Amino acid sequence: MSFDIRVERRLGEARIALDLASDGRLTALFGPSGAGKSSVLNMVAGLLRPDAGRIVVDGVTLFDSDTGIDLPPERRRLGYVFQDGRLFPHKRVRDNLLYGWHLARPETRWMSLDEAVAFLGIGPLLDRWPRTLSGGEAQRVAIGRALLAGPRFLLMDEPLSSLDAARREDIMQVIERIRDELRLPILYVSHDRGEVERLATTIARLGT
Amino acid sequence: MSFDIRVERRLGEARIALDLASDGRLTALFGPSGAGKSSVLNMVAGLLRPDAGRIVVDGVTLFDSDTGIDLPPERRRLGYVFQDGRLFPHKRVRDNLLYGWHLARPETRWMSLDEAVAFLGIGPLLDRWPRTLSGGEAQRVAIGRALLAGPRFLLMDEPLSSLDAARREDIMQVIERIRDELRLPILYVSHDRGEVERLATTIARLGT
Amino acid sequence: MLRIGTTPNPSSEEERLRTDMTPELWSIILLSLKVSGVAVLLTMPVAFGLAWLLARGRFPGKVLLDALVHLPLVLPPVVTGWLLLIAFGNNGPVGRWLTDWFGVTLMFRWTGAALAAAVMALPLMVRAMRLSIEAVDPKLEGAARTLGASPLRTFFSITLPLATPGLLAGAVLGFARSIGEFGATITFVSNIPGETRTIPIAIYGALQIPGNDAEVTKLAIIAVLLSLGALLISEILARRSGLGRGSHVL
Amino acid sequence: MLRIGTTPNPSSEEERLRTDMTPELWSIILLSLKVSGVAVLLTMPVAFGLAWLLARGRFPGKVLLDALVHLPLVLPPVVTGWLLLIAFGNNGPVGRWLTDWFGVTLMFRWTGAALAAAVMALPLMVRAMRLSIEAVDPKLEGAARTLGASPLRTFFSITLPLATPGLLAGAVLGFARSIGEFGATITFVSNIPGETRTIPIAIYGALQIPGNDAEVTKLAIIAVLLSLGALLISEILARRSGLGRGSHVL
Amino acid sequence: QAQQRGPLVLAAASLQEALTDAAKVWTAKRRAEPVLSFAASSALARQIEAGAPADLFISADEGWMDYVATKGQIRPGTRATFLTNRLVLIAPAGSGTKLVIGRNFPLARALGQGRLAMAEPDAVPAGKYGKASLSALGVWRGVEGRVARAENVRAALALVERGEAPFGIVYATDARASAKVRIVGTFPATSHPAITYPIATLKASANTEVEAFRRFLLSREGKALFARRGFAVR
Ligand SMILES: Nc1ncnc2c1ncn2[C@@H]1O[C@H](COP(=O)(O)OP(=O)(O)OP(=O)(O)O)[C@@H](O)[C@H]1O
Ligand SMILES: Nc1ncnc2c1ncn2[C@@H]1O[C@H](COP(=O)(O)OP(=O)(O)OP(=O)(O)O)[C@@H](O)[C@H]1O
Ligand SMILES: [Mg+2]
Ligand SMILES: [Mg+2]
Repeated sequence: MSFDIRVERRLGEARIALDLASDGRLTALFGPSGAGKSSVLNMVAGLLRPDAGRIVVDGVTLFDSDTGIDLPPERRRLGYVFQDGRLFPHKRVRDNLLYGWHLARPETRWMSLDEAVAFLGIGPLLDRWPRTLSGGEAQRVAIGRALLAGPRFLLMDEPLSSLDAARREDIMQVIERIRDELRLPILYVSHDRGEVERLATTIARLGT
Repeated sequence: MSFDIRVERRLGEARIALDLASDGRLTALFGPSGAGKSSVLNMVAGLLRPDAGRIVVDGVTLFDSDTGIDLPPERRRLGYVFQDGRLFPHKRVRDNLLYGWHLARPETRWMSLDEAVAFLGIGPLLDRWPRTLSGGEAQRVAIGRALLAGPRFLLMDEPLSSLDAARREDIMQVIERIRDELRLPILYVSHDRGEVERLATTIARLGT
Repeated sequence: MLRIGTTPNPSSEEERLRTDMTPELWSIILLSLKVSGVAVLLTMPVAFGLAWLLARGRFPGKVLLDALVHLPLVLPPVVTGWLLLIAFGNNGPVGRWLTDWFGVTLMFRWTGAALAAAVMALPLMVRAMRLSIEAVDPKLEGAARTLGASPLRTFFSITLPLATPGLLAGAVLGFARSIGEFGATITFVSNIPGETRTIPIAIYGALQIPGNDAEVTKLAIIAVLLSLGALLISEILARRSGLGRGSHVL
Repeated sequence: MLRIGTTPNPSSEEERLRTDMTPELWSIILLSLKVSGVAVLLTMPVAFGLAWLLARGRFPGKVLLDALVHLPLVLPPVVTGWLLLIAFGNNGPVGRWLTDWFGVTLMFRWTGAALAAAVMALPLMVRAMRLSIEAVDPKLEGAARTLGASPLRTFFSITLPLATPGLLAGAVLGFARSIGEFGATITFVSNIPGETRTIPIAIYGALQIPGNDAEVTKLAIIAVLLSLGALLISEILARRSGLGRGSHVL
Repeated sequence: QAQQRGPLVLAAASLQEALTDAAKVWTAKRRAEPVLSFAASSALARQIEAGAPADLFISADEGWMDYVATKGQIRPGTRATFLTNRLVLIAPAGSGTKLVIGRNFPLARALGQGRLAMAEPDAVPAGKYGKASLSALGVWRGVEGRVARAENVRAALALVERGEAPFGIVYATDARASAKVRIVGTFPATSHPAITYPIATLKASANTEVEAFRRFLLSREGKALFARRGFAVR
């Protein structure tokens, strides 16, 4: 089972609940705006605590309100591409990319800086400050940063939303390879039918 | 002529240049990530000063480096949906929406709060703080804020990128009506072929 | 001289403390509040203007202005008081001008004490406000402009409220500093009961009398309570402002 | 006692100023730099810890801690010095303990002057740092955690550097305040040449001698120049940190 | 003997010039240089109480010396009073006012709307003497409300020097040292308690030089140095 997630959580007036058991390598999380997709990803990442439930990824229990298990984010070994980038503004692009890479144990890394730079096409940006990047450039750096941390599974929140078709194609090919060759579980949020149909092996719906 | 734009500007090592004369009501600006689309919009909005050039929208000269014309943003009467939202964090959703509305002269307003709230589906959000909104919710509020200012023309930078299909459809219909009934010039950035094909009357390319 | 109680030989220490909350003591507290309150209120706009200039302005001599603002911090308070005396005394250039044109005298008046407190509080207020202004995202100001707001309106509707944390911090720091102000005040406007005898100056008087520690302690506790009040008010205002944690949007 | 020139009756004022840059004056300047430098360096981590607690902590008695930090601002410096004397004097509880266990004496030593300066600078440093910490987006800290950083590493690699503006502002304010510190210092560690006679205390000495304005002016100018230097260094560091305007991303 | 560390002397700020002279002369005799720390008597007395490692204390009034004595901090038999001072009424150098100090002299009228600058009359020694004197002369009640209570004598002097106060009460030694003020008159010595400066060796002192230095200050030669700065000696 790649993702075995049963969570519920109140946020203001919203109540987010998901019951998902997926064997597919790439599980697309689908649902209208405000349904709680980002919140679910945050719960899987350990950034938002579910009110109750259980989160198991690839056999490892990350959270279980019954047994009191709640791994801190840094021990969940994930790669999270946030909906809103979240690059570190005080680090140049290179140091943003290498932040998780330096923290990962060498044997867990499965991508090098050069590889990431190549397929993301961000070579000329390495010495730039994040604030000078265009929307799509920042998004690509954020993808690179998540992959370089050598994660055991990926959370991607609309990772391709502001990229042009050519870039999108390049990155989708890499995601396919991660899915098929490395066989990492991926939880993927997107509103784009084409993207989901091409990448997803399982589709989960959230909300009405 | 709805948009008559000839600008150039250096940004770091990038050189952004566009020569566009479009009669179409909705002009789609197309180009790869980092080509300079957002920068062009910023120049039309008066937030980024071109090194040289001329910007005329619907017959009104907003900028002309030869004659020294450079209208400040608040006198350009535009509605700008930013790529990155930019909601005012210290104002609730309602006050964000009404910020430009209050500043506009009554006779220039062409949409009411109720209309905007209805087609954007943000009724339940009016009393919320922006930081509690989901990505797509914030995006919709940003669209509403721009339209409510009673602008003479619109700049939209990937306004639908993180919306689900149903929402996207609702909003596209409104954009079509703005285009056809109000006949406002719209400069529209999107990477989505479907969106562009459906909305655009003219397509301009930027970059290689 | 602060042995103000009605009973000169009170039976117990407790009794003494209670009976010592005399009208004279109350007038000292009220005076301190008036001086500090006026100092902070008058300095707020000046400090914010300076903070804005230092945060956003680009002009020659900016570092000099910065240094000038820090001056009252660097100089021993007595020297600041002495400079105030030279400039704002009845025989000083500014002082004479104020008297001739506005009929305002600062010497030996509570207004002079407020000026001294304001000058001493200024650097603290400017720094706090400047930090918050620098943290305001100029992109939000740009967004306001595109929505039709003039630079001035943008300033008042966006920059100023977003700098609320710094405004509050500046006000609290300035108020606390004013409540504690001693050296510049006594040098400039001396110690006139009812006019310039604020809490610290009363404390000073009490400290000069051997064995008068209880008086000192009492006055010090009052000073602390006053600024604790200011602190609480600022915390409440901060919560009301809606600018909590993570107020960054998208 | 600051009539230090080698020529007792200098021919001109200019000459006097020049010849007055004597070894004794230099030693006062160096002492001021040492005391203020040590005070700021030692207080930085303490102030940052307190600022972090106040900005991010949720615990009962937070307002009380806040008030405690503001104490040296609210109390007249003489009272702070007196409290230091009671606690850290050779007969004070902390003072005796420090001597017995570490062989450290603060009374009448430059270390005591540094402690006084540190205590007086603390509230200013904490406030500035707190403002910057509160402005750090917790989402960035969350992002660091998902990339494998422990809370401690997150703190040092994300929170701390992002709070650089506050750190620098705190350091500058603290340094300026330390350079100008007088009341608490002279009350706590007296006026010992070479140990505790910093610039403000030398100014006090000079002020005691009528007609000695030139000496006072000279010392004041030196104090101002020192903190102007600190200001310039902080501006340069601020620019280097890469945290300029509009450092918000996406 | 010159290798011995000089004694640490805590002295009232008003003695700064005279005592510095004395220390120079003492050092010229190839004796260890004394370390001089000048501050308000009240601050110094509290430092002694807190265990200051000092050797000699010279206070500007008997009250703070008594305070130190009752705390058991002075070495028995070492207390002596060796200096006295006079109290004067001053006016800015340029003022032409004439006033003769005596019973019920018209100080209040001379002040008009102006202020009388003096050190804190309820706390600081110079102010206490001034208040006592004015009371004895029967003019205190008339001027009490017009007093500008300064932090110390020097601050009072500055107010008169700047012309912010038309009159001030300071020590004769201070008035003598300032060129910007004029002495209007000297208060009768009988109108106030004697202005005395007590000296005593501190109990905590382990310095072998301290007794020698103390005796030097009390000697004819030492006293002469203080007299040159305007103090009267006993
Ligand atoms: N602090 C909060 N207070 C109140 N409501 C909140 C808060 N945080 C989130 N919500 C609400 O929770 C719901 C789920 O938000 P979430 O960001 O997970 O949505 P989403 O599915 O990612 O939407 P989108 O596709 O628009 O990004 C939204 O309706 C949002 O408004
Ligand atoms: N301050 C700067 N310094 C250096 N380069 C900059 C700066 N600001 C922008 N750029 C560069 O200018 C180019 C144009 O940026 P812009 O944001 O206009 O691109 P865009 O077409 O909107 O891209 P996207 O589709 O990714 O949003 C990018 O290559 C960007 O890296
Ligand atoms: Mg989302
Ligand atoms: Mg863009």
